[in-house]
Amino acid sequence: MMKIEAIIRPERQEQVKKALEEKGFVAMTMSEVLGRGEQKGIKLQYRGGTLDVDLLPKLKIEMIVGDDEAETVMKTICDAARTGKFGDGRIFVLPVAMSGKVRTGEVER
Amino acid sequence: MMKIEAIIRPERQEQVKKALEEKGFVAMTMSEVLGRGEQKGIKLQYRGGTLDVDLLPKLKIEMIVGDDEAETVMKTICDAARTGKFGDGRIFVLPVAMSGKVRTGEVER
Amino acid sequence: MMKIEAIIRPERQEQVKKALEEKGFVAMTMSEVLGRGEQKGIKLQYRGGTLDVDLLPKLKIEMIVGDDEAETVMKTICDAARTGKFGDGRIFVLPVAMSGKVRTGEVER
Amino acid sequence: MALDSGDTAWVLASTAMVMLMTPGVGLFYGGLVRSKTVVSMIGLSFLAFALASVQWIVFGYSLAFGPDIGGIIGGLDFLGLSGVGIESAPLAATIPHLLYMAFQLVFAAVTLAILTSAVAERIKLSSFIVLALLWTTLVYDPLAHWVWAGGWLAKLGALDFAGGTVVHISSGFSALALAIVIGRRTGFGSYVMEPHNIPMSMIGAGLLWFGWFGFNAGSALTAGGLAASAFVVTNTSAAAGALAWLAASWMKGKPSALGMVSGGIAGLVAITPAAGYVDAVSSLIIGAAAGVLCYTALLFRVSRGLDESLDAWAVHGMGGLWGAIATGIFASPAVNAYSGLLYGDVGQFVAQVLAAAVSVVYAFGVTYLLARAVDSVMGLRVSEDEEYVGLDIATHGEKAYA
Amino acid sequence: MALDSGDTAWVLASTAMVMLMTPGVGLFYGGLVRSKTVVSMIGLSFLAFALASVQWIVFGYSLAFGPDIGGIIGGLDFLGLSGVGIESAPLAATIPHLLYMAFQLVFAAVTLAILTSAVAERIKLSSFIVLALLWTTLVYDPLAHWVWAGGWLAKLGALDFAGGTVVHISSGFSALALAIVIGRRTGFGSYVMEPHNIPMSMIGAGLLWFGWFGFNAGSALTAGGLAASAFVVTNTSAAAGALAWLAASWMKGKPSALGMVSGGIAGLVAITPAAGYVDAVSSLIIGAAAGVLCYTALLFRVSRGLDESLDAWAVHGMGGLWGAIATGIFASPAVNAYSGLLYGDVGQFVAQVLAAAVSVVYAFGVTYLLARAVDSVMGLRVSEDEEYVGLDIATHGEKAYA
Amino acid sequence: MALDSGDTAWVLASTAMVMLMTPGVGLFYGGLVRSKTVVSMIGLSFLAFALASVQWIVFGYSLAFGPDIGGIIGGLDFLGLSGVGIESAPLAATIPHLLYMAFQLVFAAVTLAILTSAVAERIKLSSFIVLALLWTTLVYDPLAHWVWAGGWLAKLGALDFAGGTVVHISSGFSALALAIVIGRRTGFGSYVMEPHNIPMSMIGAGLLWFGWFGFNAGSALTAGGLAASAFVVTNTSAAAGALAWLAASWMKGKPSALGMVSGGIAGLVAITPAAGYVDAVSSLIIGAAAGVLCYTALLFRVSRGLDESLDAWAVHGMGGLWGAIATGIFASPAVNAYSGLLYGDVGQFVAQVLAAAVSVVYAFGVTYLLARAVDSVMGLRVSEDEEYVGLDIATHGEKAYA
Ligand SMILES: Nc1ncnc2c1ncn2[C@@H]1O[C@H](COP(=O)(O)OP(=O)(O)O)[C@@H](O)[C@H]1O
Ligand SMILES: Nc1ncnc2c1ncn2[C@@H]1O[C@H](COP(=O)(O)OP(=O)(O)O)[C@@H](O)[C@H]1O
Ligand SMILES: Nc1ncnc2c1ncn2[C@@H]1O[C@H](COP(=O)(O)OP(=O)(O)O)[C@@H](O)[C@H]1O
Repeated sequence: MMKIEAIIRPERQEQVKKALEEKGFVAMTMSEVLGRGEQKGIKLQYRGGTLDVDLLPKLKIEMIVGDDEAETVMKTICDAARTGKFGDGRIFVLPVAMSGKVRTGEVER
Repeated sequence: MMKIEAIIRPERQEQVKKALEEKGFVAMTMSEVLGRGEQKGIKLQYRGGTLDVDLLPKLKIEMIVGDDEAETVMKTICDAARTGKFGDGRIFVLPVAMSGKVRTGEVER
Repeated sequence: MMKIEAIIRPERQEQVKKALEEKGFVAMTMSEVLGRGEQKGIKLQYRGGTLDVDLLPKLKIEMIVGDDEAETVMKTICDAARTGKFGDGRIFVLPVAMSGKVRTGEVER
Repeated sequence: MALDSGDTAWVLASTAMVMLMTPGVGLFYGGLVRSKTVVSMIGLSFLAFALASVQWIVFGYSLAFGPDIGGIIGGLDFLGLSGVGIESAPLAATIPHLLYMAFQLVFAAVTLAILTSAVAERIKLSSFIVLALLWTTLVYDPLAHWVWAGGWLAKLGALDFAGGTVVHISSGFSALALAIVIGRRTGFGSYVMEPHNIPMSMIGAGLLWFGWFGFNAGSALTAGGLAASAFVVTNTSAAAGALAWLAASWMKGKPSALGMVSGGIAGLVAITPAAGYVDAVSSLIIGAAAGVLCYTALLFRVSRGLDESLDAWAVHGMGGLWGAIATGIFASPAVNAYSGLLYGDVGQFVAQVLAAAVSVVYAFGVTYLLARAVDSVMGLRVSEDEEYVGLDIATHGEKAYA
Repeated sequence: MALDSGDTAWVLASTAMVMLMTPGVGLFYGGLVRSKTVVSMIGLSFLAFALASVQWIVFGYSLAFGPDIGGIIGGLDFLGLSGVGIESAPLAATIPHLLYMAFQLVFAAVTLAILTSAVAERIKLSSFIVLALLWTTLVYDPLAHWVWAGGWLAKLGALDFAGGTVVHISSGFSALALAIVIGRRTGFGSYVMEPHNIPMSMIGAGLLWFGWFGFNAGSALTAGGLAASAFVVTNTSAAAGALAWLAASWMKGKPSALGMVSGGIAGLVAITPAAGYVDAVSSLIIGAAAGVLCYTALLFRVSRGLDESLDAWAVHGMGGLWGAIATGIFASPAVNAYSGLLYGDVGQFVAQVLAAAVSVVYAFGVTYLLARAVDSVMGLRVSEDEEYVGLDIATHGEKAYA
Repeated sequence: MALDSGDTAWVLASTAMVMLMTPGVGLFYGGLVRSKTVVSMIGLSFLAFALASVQWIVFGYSLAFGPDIGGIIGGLDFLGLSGVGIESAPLAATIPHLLYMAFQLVFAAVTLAILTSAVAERIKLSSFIVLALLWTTLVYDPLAHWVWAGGWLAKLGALDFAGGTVVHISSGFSALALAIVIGRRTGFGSYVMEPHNIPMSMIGAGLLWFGWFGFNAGSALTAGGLAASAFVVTNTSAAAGALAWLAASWMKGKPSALGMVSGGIAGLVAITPAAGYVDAVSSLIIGAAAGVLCYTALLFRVSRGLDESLDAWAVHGMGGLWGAIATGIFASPAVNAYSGLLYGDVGQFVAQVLAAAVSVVYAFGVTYLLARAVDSVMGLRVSEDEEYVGLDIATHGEKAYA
């Protein structure tokens, strides 16, 4: 199994959820985070000066999927989350050793 | 070392904490997340229509434990968090490469 | 690639960010979490009794870095976040299998 | 007697101030529930206000304050406010009848809002609407008539300056009955249901304290010495109640700030029936006792596993009961024409106890029956799933905080 | 005629209450926007209040209420409040002129605050300041003169008790024009922009409801029967509006609690011009109709993809329009000296429609031109990046919640 | 002279409005602290109100307004309000004595609440209670006597319409002393302590602005021209202060919305002593200057690393100082019977400066000693761990937000 961690724009939440659902991926966990990429956020101009607004609000999506599904999920999220502008986000995939279901107690490796 | 990530019902927080403490597991990190499982949350009926309430509040518990402790922790959380109904949650275990303690600077592999 | 997860004191945020920037590490994701270490938080005295305040607010920093950068980042965070008192925090390093950039769609392994 | 512009100005302002108490109750309650039901909770107060406003205009005022029929109920002469105009009010010679009606309206409304404590986080909206209309008609209106409009309790000599029996005993003990019928929130007792926003409750308490000056000092219905006196004892009792509850919670463990503001409300409740009859020193005692008593009642309520969720019973019911009796103890002839036990009038004391007992029994009993009736006809509660998701989304399709 | 202390007391209190409506608007609006612009949104209301306060003192009052010049505008006699003292007000014999001026000031201020709906989350602060000063001078002041200070609409016989045309039509339809010129928020329509804090909006609505008693009953300018009557119909219309919107949203899907309080505001808006002329039963109808109408207008606005973000048009514009016309229908000679259609006076009805139409056209037209002018000279909007980051940080360098 | 119902109505309303300022201060302050101390912060305001309310009833009023003893203090004749009844007040002939007492009570209470700025997030609750009682007795009561009850400063001819010296200088400079004694919050200077909820502070500011009309216009103690005039200059100064602070912060970087509302408060503070003596144009200047001055004072305070945490000194202390002096400059014989420097009366100016200086020295000095005394006897601060965890949990065992 793999764990997908995607950091996307909050305003793309609906599109991403829909795209994933269409491909059959329903289960997910979400949380609000703050982030900045290499660009150090957004530069605002004011009265001659500039102001870096780093740490913009992002949405983090976590999903556990089968090894072979990871790439599909990555691509699906990428496509649905893209606006083409800086700040679109990143997706990371981490290996998972084990997984359990609380309701049933069953464990998968 | 292993990283346990458990997604549980917020209202089971006390039980889970107590159960873990009894087994000697104290250190942990928690955060509020929103999640849905395969069931797509809860279906409400109203006036003929239905409304899917997906993305219900969940509690995420993160714990770093020794390789050999992972299964105990998993089972402990599972047992304490279970209500038997949909939405009870999931537990994932991820491998950890290294770990450090800020106060002392010591690093463990 | 490696994923760094650091749990630090919220009040050290600026120092840590600055220290990392100086070393060239800009991109990161942050979130507010609650945590307790082995000490079970802080013990308060009142009127003869004591009160354990566990689950203190902490800041979680997540960063994806190259394999060879992981130790530098760990050390940088450790040094900048340290106050020397209980509760300074922990840093964990997890292996990353793959990583993607939403804007461009490029994938790195 | 002619209208007086000063008296009218004060009662106009008081009526507006009492109106603000209803959002005040909503905020106080809203802060105490979980974040998934705060919109519902505040919404119930607004809804109570709107329902009572319309009911009162259409027939409620007439039932309560229409010409007395056998000491039991008012006649229908004032239906749709016919005959209620800008002339001098029958029970308040220096202000317009319409204004007297409006002043009474905001009392009816806030009383209904207090009652929502009992059904927090689990009531079915349609059932609340039905129950609310029944309750204000069958519990509030008759009680108001009995006590304030020449009904049989008034004839008995019972005093209730601003609503200890009519407003607080009635809403508090009705809340108790209602809570018993509707049952506990799912999970009550098995996990903690913390207030989600204490500052919100404190804003609510601030608005309540403010509005209460209209409630009590406005009940003088004139802008003069009696209003001033009621104002002073109201504030004093509130302050004493706040300090007393703070101290009591401190002795039990930690000084609770939420307890302090609850104690303020307890002090306000207790002084309500007495506001026009007692002096400042008495109000210190009345308030302090209320703080301790209501805190004890709350602890008792919790220890019994009773989910009268936001303590309308402990604070308004018990505070009102104490206040009604205290009026019979502390009423001072130096303040108004009545004497309590302390000044030798046992009869007054007996009348107070009687009126309070009647209010307790009537409110509890009728509410219990009404609640059972509504429950069996249409169900009082939402489904367990809806309760789990929270009324904000389940009932209103709204999320409090994004 | 001499000053009357009771009348003065009531108008003093009313002026303070109306002042509180401006933070009320700020909170109502602030809860509806995203958390990244809430400081800006509430700030705009405070700013509107401050700007209007200064403008009014310096020359606004004079333009609006100075000696009539050809029915069009007031003379400059009252510049810097010269000649405005503690003697009896020209248009309100029993209160000081200064107080009358202050009462009018808070009206001008809250009207400007309502207008901020149209520019939520995207206005450039400097441009807002310029536009606000132009608008209050060129739209509000003349309209106030025409309707309330012996201007040509008054001479036509149009009634507007507390500001249906001057306050609500003018701010509502101006908001529409302004929203069209400034354009939609980035992303509007492509993703949902949920209210970030509904309880905050409900606090705002509570303060508005409270303050509105000062607005409408204060507009009697005396503490007597007319104020009482205005008070009663104000509350009744609000309650009816709240219930009607709740019911309407229920029929469409779920009963909206935010809708209920919006309906309350709609009812308050609609009764505003009529408050001194209609009876309670009429106000039930006026309010209920306003609830349904404004809800429908909101749905229409959304369906047209129009980003008049916080519905000043739907609620104030359409509610005010309905209220102005309703005054011409329901005005009752039993309440005041005027008759509406129902009581046989077609002329009154025609005058109302005419005045409403003129207000709509004037407010929309002039605002459209002003907005275009300011936009081309200095730009109305912030940059897209600033909008994305949110005005709180981008404009003010402040974060609402830490 | 007989009681007047209009005057009484206005002072009743004013008293209630001023009461609301205390939760207003609580919310304003509560929004500025970190979320781990907001319950404590708002709680301190409620506690201040309750303590002052009881102290005032029992002996405070007597100390301040009892029969003058040598210009220094009031006699104990009014202990427990004996002799304070519904008859005409000694210092306000047309309202009941009890009401005058209550009006003064809410002033004493809010002054104590302002002081809590200095001890934000670190005070030990028991020490606060002791200090608060000492302070209101030994600082507030004498000052009130000196200035308002025929004490030596009054005899000097110093004017203070609504409390520039008694309320604002006294609380502001006392806060400075107290902050110096208690010391900085742990971590102050080493990391940013951002306001956790700016909208909450804005709600507080809105309530303050509203209540201030009762504060200043209520201080006329009659409902007539003087109240109207005080009302107008109060609002004008507030508006000017808001715009001035906004502009000043803009020049330094970005226009601060929190600054704007703080500027409003600064304007309100500064006009307080002058409210009954100056005209609207002067109030524009007084307010604008206050906005800039208080902002500068705040920057100075920060630059000195002084943790007078919520700027009672910068806003109330310095604003009050400026207002007291400004009264001696701008007092106009056209408004009231007094002339300032501008109208040729140097003596008045000197009296103002003297009274202000005395107040500064007395408040600072006595508070410093009291704070040192309480600190050495029982400790002013909580432990470092408690401070780190936050007073809400550490002191009250409560969490603001769940
Ligand atoms: N190396 C990284 N480690 C952790 N999080 C990252 C990393 N790079 C990007 N992110 C997250 O992804 C978000 C979007 O990144 P990116 O699209 O690169 O942003 P930007 O265009 O602002 O540089 C960031 O705000 C951050 O939360
Ligand atoms: N595959 C997954 N990936 C990430 N999170 C998951 C996954 N499956 C479940 N979760 C998390 O666990 C929670 C509970 O899941 P589950 O018990 O399956 O819920 P449900 O009964 O509602 O389907 C979800 O709300 C979600 O947060
Ligand atoms: N084993 C662990 N697993 C997960 N999180 C941990 C673990 N140990 C520590 N933490 C996190 O790091 C934070 C600081 O830990 P530490 O410095 O050990 O705290 P303390 O001194 O309070 O014991 C904790 O609050 C918790 O969030």
